[in-house]
Amino acid sequence: MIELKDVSKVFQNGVEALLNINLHIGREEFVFLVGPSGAGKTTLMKLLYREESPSIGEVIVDRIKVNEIKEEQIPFLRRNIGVVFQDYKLLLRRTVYENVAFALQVTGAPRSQIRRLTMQALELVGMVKRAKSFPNELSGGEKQKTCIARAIVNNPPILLADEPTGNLDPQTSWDIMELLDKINRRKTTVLVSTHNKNIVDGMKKRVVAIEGGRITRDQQLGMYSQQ
Amino acid sequence: MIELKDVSKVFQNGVEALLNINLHIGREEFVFLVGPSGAGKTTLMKLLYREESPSIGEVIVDRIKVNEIKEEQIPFLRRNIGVVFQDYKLLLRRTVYENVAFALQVTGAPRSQIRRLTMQALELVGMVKRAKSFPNELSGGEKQKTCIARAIVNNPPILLADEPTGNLDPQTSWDIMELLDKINRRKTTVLVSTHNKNIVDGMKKRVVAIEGGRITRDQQLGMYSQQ
Amino acid sequence: MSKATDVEFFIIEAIRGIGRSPLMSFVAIGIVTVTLTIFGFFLLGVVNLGNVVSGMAAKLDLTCYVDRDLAPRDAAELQLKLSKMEGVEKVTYYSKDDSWKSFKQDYSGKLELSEVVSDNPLPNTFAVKVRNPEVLPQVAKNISQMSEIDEVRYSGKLLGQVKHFVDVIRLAGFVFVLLLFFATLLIVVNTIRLTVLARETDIYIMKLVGATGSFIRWPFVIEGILIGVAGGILAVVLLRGSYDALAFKIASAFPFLPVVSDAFLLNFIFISVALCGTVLGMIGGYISVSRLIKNA
Amino acid sequence: MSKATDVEFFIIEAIRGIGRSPLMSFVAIGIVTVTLTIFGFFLLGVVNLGNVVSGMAAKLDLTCYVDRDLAPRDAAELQLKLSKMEGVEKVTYYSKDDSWKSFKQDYSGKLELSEVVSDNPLPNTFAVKVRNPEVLPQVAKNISQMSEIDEVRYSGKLLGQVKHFVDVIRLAGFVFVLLLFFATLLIVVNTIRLTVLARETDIYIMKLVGATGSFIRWPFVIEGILIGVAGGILAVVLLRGSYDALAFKIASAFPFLPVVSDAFLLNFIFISVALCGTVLGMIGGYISVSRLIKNA
Ligand SMILES: Nc1ncnc2c1ncn2[C@@H]1O[C@H](COP(=O)(O)OP(=O)(O)OP(=O)(O)O)[C@@H](O)[C@H]1O
Ligand SMILES: Nc1ncnc2c1ncn2[C@@H]1O[C@H](COP(=O)(O)OP(=O)(O)OP(=O)(O)O)[C@@H](O)[C@H]1O
Ligand SMILES: [Mg+2]
Ligand SMILES: [Mg+2]
Repeated sequence: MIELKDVSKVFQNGVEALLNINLHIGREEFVFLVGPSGAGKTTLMKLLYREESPSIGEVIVDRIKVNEIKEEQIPFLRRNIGVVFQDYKLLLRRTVYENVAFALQVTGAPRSQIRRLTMQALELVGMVKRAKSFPNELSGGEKQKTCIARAIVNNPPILLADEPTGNLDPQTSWDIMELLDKINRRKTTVLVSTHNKNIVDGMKKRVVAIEGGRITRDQQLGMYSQQ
Repeated sequence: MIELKDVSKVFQNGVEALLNINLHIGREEFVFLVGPSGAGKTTLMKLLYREESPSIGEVIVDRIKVNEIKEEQIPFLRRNIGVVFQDYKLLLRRTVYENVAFALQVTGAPRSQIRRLTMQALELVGMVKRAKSFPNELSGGEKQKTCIARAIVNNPPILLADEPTGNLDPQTSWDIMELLDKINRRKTTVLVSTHNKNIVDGMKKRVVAIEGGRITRDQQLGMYSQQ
Repeated sequence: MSKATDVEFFIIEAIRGIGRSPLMSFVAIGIVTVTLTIFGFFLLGVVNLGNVVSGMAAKLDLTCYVDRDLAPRDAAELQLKLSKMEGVEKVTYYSKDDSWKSFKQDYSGKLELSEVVSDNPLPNTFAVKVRNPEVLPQVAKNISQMSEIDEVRYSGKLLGQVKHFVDVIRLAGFVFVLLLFFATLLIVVNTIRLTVLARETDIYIMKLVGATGSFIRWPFVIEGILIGVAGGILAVVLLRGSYDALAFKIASAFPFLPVVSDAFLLNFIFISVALCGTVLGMIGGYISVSRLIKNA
Repeated sequence: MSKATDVEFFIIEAIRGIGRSPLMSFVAIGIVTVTLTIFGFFLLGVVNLGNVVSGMAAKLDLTCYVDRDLAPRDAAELQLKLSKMEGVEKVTYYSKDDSWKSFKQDYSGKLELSEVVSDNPLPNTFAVKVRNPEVLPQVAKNISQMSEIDEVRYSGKLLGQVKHFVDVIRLAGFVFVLLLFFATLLIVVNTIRLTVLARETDIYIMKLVGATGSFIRWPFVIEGILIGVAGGILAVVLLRGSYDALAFKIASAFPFLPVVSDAFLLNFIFISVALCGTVLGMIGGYISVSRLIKNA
């Protein structure tokens, strides 16, 4: 489903965020991406939905060479990839409901469906009560939940979650992880970047560790740290 | 140093974020503020530096009635309170160095001092290498570190850290906590809101738990959860 | 791409876009209003100047002399004949007796002409007003070929000057209105661009969650149109009000200045101004968002 | 509050502020330039109109008649005396012989006057041009009291009309320039406000980390001034270039129109336009940031 071949990413300011990455993630897999701050986790995800392009190498998502598609194709690629952004990226002038609904709106879904799916997603993350709030009226965790709801609302075949529990309490974090697991079992490929040791250790999934832009470990049923 | 007397905060949309809060934090104390998402932790902190005003009750910081001071006095209050914002609040058009230096600049510090103190703060959080980067060129953890550097740069008597390790890996989180502890031992009052169970349990400090806007627990040498 | 639900969504989005940053929208509408008002004043000014010039030109007339005595009936017949000629607007007849009387009056005190000249030496005169200065030479030629008329005179030099003046005023007015149109375009487009630039982040996020360029663009274009329409209508209200007041003032202060009050022409100008606002708003929305869509 | 290091910081901040959002700044400068250019054209237009009107007024003169024969020496003496009177600009002498000659020429063909009138019936004439139309009645009175002069004439009605016209043009010009000034103010202030509004978040964050209102305000005010100065200078460059070209065109097309070319007056206008830009920019920066500082 996801494949990176000899990918490197050097930013304009000279930072080598990714170096010679080779990674294959199969259909319907659940993978944790771990590593210290600045390791390159977010950058790797950005390559998948073409927010960034690799300096060298090839990025393939769902048999499409992401780094080669035309500008006009990008929106359609992105509709197949739900993303929980590390910094939420909510539209500040829209309510929680509108933010989530927007991801369906762009696909041209009919109105009744938009309403049903949006409420369903808000239900799943427990944000129905805050549906009419604007982002600046939300707590940190509530913003994060909204972002998660938006990522899953159109039931995409691929879900990228970048530090989805950074602002959530342990209980809610577990709830979210169970949600992601359930989504994964419904045949969605899930890639989660996280610093949450307890969760990684408890979930017993494949763990890809990255450090200084290089993959240092790739382990089935892995833990947050080596061993 | 910090005192809240019968404080309640009801937002315009009717959300009761804080209810009848009574809290005293002494000079040079180190306190963890814990509680689920939306409990009111951030709102409590916002009252201290007058980003929000209480609906009823009295907020006293360093013998000043914060809810009664005049508009013109607010900047001077804020210079005595270093804040690590949950959502960083970095100036996007300024580099890491400039963001940190700005907190000194506003106090009218001489240039040589600005330079020295800024570099020192960046050193402490390990961001010297990224000093010339703009916020959108930083990883999530790097933004968080920058925000921490800005909060401590002018050595304020009070430090509020709202979820300061949400985007940091466990090792860096511990380093930051040790830094906060060191700052606390240098006679700074420190209030940290966090969801990080491991850290709260490991630090053995006073823990104030808040839930649904009410204080549910206030415990010396406390743990993240009851018992 | 644009289904009915989309269209509805775009329009609602546009209206809410204005509602979400009302201050910016008001400021933008204000700038558009002011700019279009200035533009409208220019248009009205040019039209009025054209009117004044035509008025001047209209005062140019031919003078036709008939030396022999004319019976009133013959004179009336000739007057009718002249007034039926092509390009002629009006013919006024001054009999030789009338002319002599007014001549004597003009020179009374200075020159006791009646004392020395007993017989009236002046000819009968027809003053012929033409419809527009261009046809003057042709009309003069036609009249001079009539056997009844002894001589035709008109000021060729003055005519040339007036014609030249009319041409230059027309050209200058055209060029100026064109320049002002571009200035207006620049201001309106850039004003809307400024409001769009402020939402750079929004556009970026929209693209990240899978919105196509046109999906993002439409609401902005519609918002631009709404701003343009609002500015245009306000400008027309301002123009109408002040023009009516001003025209009345000028007309009563200078009865000799021909102020344009042709309802059709004025409405045409007002509608043009409002449409200008609309089109400029649309262009503004389109251009400004295009750049951001490309970059994001 | 504003120490030397602060001032330096503010200026550097302002320059970098422009550098940080160059597109917005360019757009803002563009709008300011266009608006000030239109304003400048209006100023130039009003000044020129005033000049034309003064020109018209200057053509108003007194006619003084002396019936008796005048020896050339006496005439010259009288001419000198008249020209030394207060308010008098120029005196031209037409002897009765000259007048008679031109009269006969005017009426040649029409009236063989010389055949019937042998003796010249016309008086000697002094045409007196006054410095400005206001003093005309007084000068006329003074001259009519001179024993050498038999009669003084001037067109009171025309004078009244011209005076009225001058007054109205002056008032209208003043009002129009004032209105346009406010329109310019509105556009410039709001343009800068738009650029500031786009940085609402920045201002909010600055306040959160302890910046005082004035600390935040200064860089924006300076940025406004820089935008205003840039726009003002560009407008002056545009105005200079096009005015020189235009003035030349008009002067050669209509030699009778008095185009203003007084370097001092023109420079005064140009400097005014540039200063306007500066002041408006300053006001724009100040007003727009004030509101945000209050709200944040
Ligand atoms: N747009 C950019 N321009 C320049 N450098 C960048 C850019 N984006 C990221 N970087 C750098 O690339 C490195 C990897 O960043 P990335 O965001 O992928 O880290 P991360 O693993 O997600 O870290 P974190 O856990 O803190 O979010 C960092 O050192 C960062 O400073
Ligand atoms: N400006 C606001 N307007 C309206 N409601 C608000 C506003 N700010 C916060 N709230 C609401 O107040 C409640 C408390 O928010 P607060 O940010 O204090 O929570 P928190 O304890 O910091 O949560 P988290 O751990 O998720 O950051 C939340 O339910 C939130 O939706
Ligand atoms: Mg990251
Ligand atoms: Mg919070």
